[in-house]
Amino acid sequence: MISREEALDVYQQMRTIRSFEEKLDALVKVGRLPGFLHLYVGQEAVAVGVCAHLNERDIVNSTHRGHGHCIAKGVDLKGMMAELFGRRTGICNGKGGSMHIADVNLGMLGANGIVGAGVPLTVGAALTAETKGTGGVAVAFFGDGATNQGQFHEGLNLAGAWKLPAVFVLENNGYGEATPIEFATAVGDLSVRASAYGIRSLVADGMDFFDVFEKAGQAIEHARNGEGPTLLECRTYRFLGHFVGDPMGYRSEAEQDDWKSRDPLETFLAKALELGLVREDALKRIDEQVAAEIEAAVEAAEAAPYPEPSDVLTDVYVEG
Amino acid sequence: MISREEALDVYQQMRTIRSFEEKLDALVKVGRLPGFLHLYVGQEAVAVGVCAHLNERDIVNSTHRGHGHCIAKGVDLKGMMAELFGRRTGICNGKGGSMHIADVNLGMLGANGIVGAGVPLTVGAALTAETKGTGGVAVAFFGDGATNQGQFHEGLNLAGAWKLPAVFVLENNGYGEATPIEFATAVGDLSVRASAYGIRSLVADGMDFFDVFEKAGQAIEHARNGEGPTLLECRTYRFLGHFVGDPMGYRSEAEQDDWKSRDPLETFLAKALELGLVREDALKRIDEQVAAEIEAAVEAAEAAPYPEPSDVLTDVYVEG
Amino acid sequence: MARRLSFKDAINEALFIAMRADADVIVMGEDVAGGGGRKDQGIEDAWGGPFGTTKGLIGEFGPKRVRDTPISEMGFVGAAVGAAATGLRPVAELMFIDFLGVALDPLLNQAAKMRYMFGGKARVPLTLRTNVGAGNRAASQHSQALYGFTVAIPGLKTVIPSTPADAKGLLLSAIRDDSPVIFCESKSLMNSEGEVPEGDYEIPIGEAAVLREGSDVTLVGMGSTVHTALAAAETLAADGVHADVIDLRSLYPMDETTILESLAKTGRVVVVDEATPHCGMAADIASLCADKGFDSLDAPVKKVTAPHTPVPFSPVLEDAFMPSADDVVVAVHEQLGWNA
Amino acid sequence: MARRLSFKDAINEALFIAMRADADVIVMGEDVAGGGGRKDQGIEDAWGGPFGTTKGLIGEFGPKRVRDTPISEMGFVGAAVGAAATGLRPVAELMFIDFLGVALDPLLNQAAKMRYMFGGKARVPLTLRTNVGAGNRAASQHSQALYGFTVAIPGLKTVIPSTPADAKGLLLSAIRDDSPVIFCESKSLMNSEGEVPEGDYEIPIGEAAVLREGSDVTLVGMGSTVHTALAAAETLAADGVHADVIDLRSLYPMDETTILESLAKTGRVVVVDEATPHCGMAADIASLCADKGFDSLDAPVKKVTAPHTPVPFSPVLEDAFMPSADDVVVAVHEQLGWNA
Ligand SMILES: Cc1ncc(C[n+]2csc(CCOP(=O)(O)OP(=O)(O)O)c2C)c(N)n1
Ligand SMILES: Cc1ncc(C[n+]2csc(CCOP(=O)(O)OP(=O)(O)O)c2C)c(N)n1
Ligand SMILES: [Mg+2]
Ligand SMILES: [Mg+2]
Repeated sequence: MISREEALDVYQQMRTIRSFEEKLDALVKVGRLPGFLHLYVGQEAVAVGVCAHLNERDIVNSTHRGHGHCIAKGVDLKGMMAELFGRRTGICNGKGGSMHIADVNLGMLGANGIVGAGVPLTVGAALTAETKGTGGVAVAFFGDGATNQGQFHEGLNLAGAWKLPAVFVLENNGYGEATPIEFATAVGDLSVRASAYGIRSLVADGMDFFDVFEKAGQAIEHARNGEGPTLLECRTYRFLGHFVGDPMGYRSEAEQDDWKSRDPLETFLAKALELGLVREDALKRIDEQVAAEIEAAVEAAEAAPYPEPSDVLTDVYVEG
Repeated sequence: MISREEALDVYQQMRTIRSFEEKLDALVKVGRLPGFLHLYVGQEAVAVGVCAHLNERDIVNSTHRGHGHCIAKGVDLKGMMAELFGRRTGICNGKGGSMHIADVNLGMLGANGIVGAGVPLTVGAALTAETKGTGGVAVAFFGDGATNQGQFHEGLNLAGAWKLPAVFVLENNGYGEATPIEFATAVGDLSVRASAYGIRSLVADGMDFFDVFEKAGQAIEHARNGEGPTLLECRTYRFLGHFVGDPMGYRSEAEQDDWKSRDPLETFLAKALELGLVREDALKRIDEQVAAEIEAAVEAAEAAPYPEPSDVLTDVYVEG
Repeated sequence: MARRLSFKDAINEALFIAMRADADVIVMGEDVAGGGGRKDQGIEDAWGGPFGTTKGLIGEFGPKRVRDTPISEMGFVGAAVGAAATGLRPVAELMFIDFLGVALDPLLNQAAKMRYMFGGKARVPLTLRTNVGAGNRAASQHSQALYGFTVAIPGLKTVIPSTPADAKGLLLSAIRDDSPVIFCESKSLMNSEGEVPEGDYEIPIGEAAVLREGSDVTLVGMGSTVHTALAAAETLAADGVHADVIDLRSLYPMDETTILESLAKTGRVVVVDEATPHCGMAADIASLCADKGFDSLDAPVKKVTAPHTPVPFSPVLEDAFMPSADDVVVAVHEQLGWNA
Repeated sequence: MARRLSFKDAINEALFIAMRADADVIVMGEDVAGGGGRKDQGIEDAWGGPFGTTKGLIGEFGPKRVRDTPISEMGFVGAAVGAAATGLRPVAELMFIDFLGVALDPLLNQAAKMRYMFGGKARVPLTLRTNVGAGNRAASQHSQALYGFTVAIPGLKTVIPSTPADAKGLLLSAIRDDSPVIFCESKSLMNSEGEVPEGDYEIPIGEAAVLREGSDVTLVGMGSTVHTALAAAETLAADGVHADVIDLRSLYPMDETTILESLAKTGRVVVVDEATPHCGMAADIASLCADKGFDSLDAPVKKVTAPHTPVPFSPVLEDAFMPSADDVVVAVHEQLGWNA
């Protein structure tokens, strides 16, 4: 169980992700922001519940839907915002954008525009941890759609064969773009795929921070103790479209409403209040603080300089 | 159960594969034959047990170890031998060689030098069968090593999702080149991988024709009836090296002897004799006939013309 | 009769025509039907691919011929190859050409080589539609112009139209070709419009088009850079420099004759390609000119391409990354010695 | 002190040196230890890769630093990339370059682009060793020379030695380079021998070598075709035609200066490459000469390459497929007008 202090942190992170994403949604819709954005709203409990167990030695690989993982891993909000605005002050100097947002120094090895590609990278990070004895673990986040990729298969099998300190967090939100998971595979329960690699599996309610936190804790502890990798399936839902602008004709209102009634922020609040972990007034302060921080990040980003056109040529190779 | 006539056919095919491969082994060792050859000795019961259920509408995709599947699918022996000798009269006009031996007209869609690549091709052949309603099924043969390839994963999943008339025959001979399967995956029982795709699995004793025949029959019947794909694992062993010339230092004599005591030809004979399906004298005639046929094929191949150097340029694109 | 259609609608029309004409033509790819007909939820055809090119197909041809695939490029492209080799005529969609990273083997080692390896016995009438190029702020992994890879592979054909009319006619040719064809659709052209003839017609694979005539320099473009070349030609004309503008259309087989004839007339050639410079189409065409066109050359062969870098995200950087009409003009000026 | 060593033994020696010098260097690939140390069966190091290049490593460095992988190229190359980005210096082995078909994404979209996409913050000191080229009767899927693909990818470096001494020195440079390097080993050279210095030395990436000097024509080769070029130079010399023979060694970054200086002297260039002709190194070098070397050119730039076909199996066909010294001589004769 988490402490009161931790509970406030958790709430702040979930709120930050939510507000960050909603802000982006608005900015794109009025044409203030370029690029293809895949937003994380609805899945906050997963990123925060997993990353709460991680420290800077630990490595995270993310997906096209990566802002939430970055925030939960502690990536600087201003740097993220400036990146999305394509500014020189961006966390990737404006070269990466939403799908490649990263902060290697913090162990955030990048969002990734290639579905499934973060899985082998995570295996590699776990290999480093094991070979060098850093005590770190490596975590991959990926979607249900990604589990049909060869890279998922090869990566999980390799991690199992080598018993590496890795955790594979499957965020099953039921869809890959417009295609429902039932169209994409005949297996009903994706977590059974762990057994194909002789590794452990756990299933968590991805809308419930506490459940994710507990199961992720088990998986990460196993990894740290040298007991090998785990596939952790978190059942969740994305509240917004696949990307900003998605008309979403592929899923019914009823289905959406049903999931929205289990909003992870509200679910967290209800439980945390019940357990006496948080107080309403503290939350309110956080809400205000977060809103101000995001506003400030947008302002700073919009005021920041663009890269020079000649910067296109730098950072291709390591010099010297 | 098979008839007496069929039993003779089965014996003849298994004997042909065995003798064909042993002949090649000898030819390479004296330098009469070029190329890398992967021989099928020890696994004969699988190819023959599966292909006994197939007809010309049905499609087979094979591997680098493909001669046995070709013979069982009815590919012309002379054409195969001439191919291996690189002659113009070869079944692929000398362009394919051992790793690409094929006869599309017979539904033999090729050996394949890329481990795992035959699996999606098989899914495609099954898709044709289903879409055009040909009544055919498609069969992929592949090894234990291939099951760790992304193409295996993606192919099986797709066949499951689309419920296609396909059978995936896993020939588990315990090794991928020199690497034992226990090094390559943490899963003890490869057949459980079927459950990761929501498809059926069956396990057969790959040294026993009758067991393979029975299980393959079930799988193929399911496929023909529109009940979807099956993963059929046949536990077997290759008696010779990974390729001709392999020093085989990676496995013990004891292990080899153990498996050789379960030689699929002898196992078949013992049972068939016991069941009164075959008679010794008929078998002897077959042995002689096969030996003569293979000798004739070698002679014909060695006497056949090489392609013209200019043939290198033909058959890249479909003309006209 | 021609009407104005967008590039993506021209592609959509070609797919309808091809599927009506031949029951063996099927379409497969991620979200080509966008949920593939969830009739139970009253949803049939929600998406039609990210650019809407396959919209409406499932309604007419049903879920057996219009198949949403799992996100398994190697698997479904491989399946399309297997289907093509056994009697179907599949049109598979690789959402972005960048995903060749997870779809190469079925093209490189299977589709391209089957006919050859099998001594001419196989036919692989596969069409792979895919989206290429930069300009959409989609950054490094969704903006590449990797057709140089498919051109390099013997056994494949590669085409890239620059107008809606050519898109329609080339796609119909590609689908009916008995060899595997990679059909590239330039991101920046998807919403462009042009006159498109009605009905069924084919633009032959292997024929370039001369879009503008001039005697001073030959500009060779492909896909989006045809328009870059045309814009440059316009600017150059104002200074009295007249350009032949060639729209390559087919990258392989390439219409060497049209290029060499133009070069014989102009003595100068600039290749404009939005791909990066090494081992790509610009080098390929330049090397043709340096060999078979050598006697005609009055000036260095210039390549105007993207730089040897990944595609950056920031609009400022991406705009700098993409070859511009100005870059072409500068290259021609260099050939004329005007910059010296 | 130099001794004679085979090409493959020179590679083996470089691996020992690199692993002794730096504990972060690990080796991974299929059968690199051939069963990875089955001590229980008294088996440790049975194979060492199909060419024996990794033999003995597991004995000295143990199974944590010498890792047999499953047959999962995308997975273990991707893992090598992830390991490189987090503090190891992996040497991964892709048994044959043809398997890029199932290993491309980690190179194309990850290793090559990470540093750039992340604004210069990542380092990916990966070395990928792989076997290239024809001549072993291994047919279409095990004989390609696909380095044009990796050269085309910004963010990767690609090298290909032609002698055992260069193999050792270039491999040491590659392993110590902080960018990802593709290290190509020509099949037909693996058993060739040459003088190899003892100890630890590096051949810098990006520098070509001039192996023979002459003033009439420049022959550029890489890997196996360096020897083709040398043989052609020998034949040409007998007729009084003297060739500069350049061993490119690095395909990217390419030593443009050495090529252009030679061309300035000779006025003629023939590129010899065992890859197929389109969008490959031959085109790349020819296009360089047609641009920056244009003023020096006295004759068409000739490419001597394999034809635009898959690699055939039959020895007769494979021999016809591979570019020969005779083909080079013919090309030079054409440049000299001797065939007319
Ligand atoms: C290899 C690859 N194939 C296809 C795509 C296009 N694409 C981007 S996101 C996406 C859906 C991914 O679904 P899932 O893994 O469930 O993640 P989610 O979007 O639901 O978070 C697809 C198909 C891609 N980026 N990479
Ligand atoms: C994609 C790919 N990777 C590696 C190889 C090299 N190779 C050829 S056969 C083989 C072993 C295959 O093992 P398995 O699938 O078990 O088949 P078996 O040889 O045992 O019949 C390997 C690694 C290859 N041909 N293709
Ligand atoms: Mg999803
Ligand atoms: Mg095996």
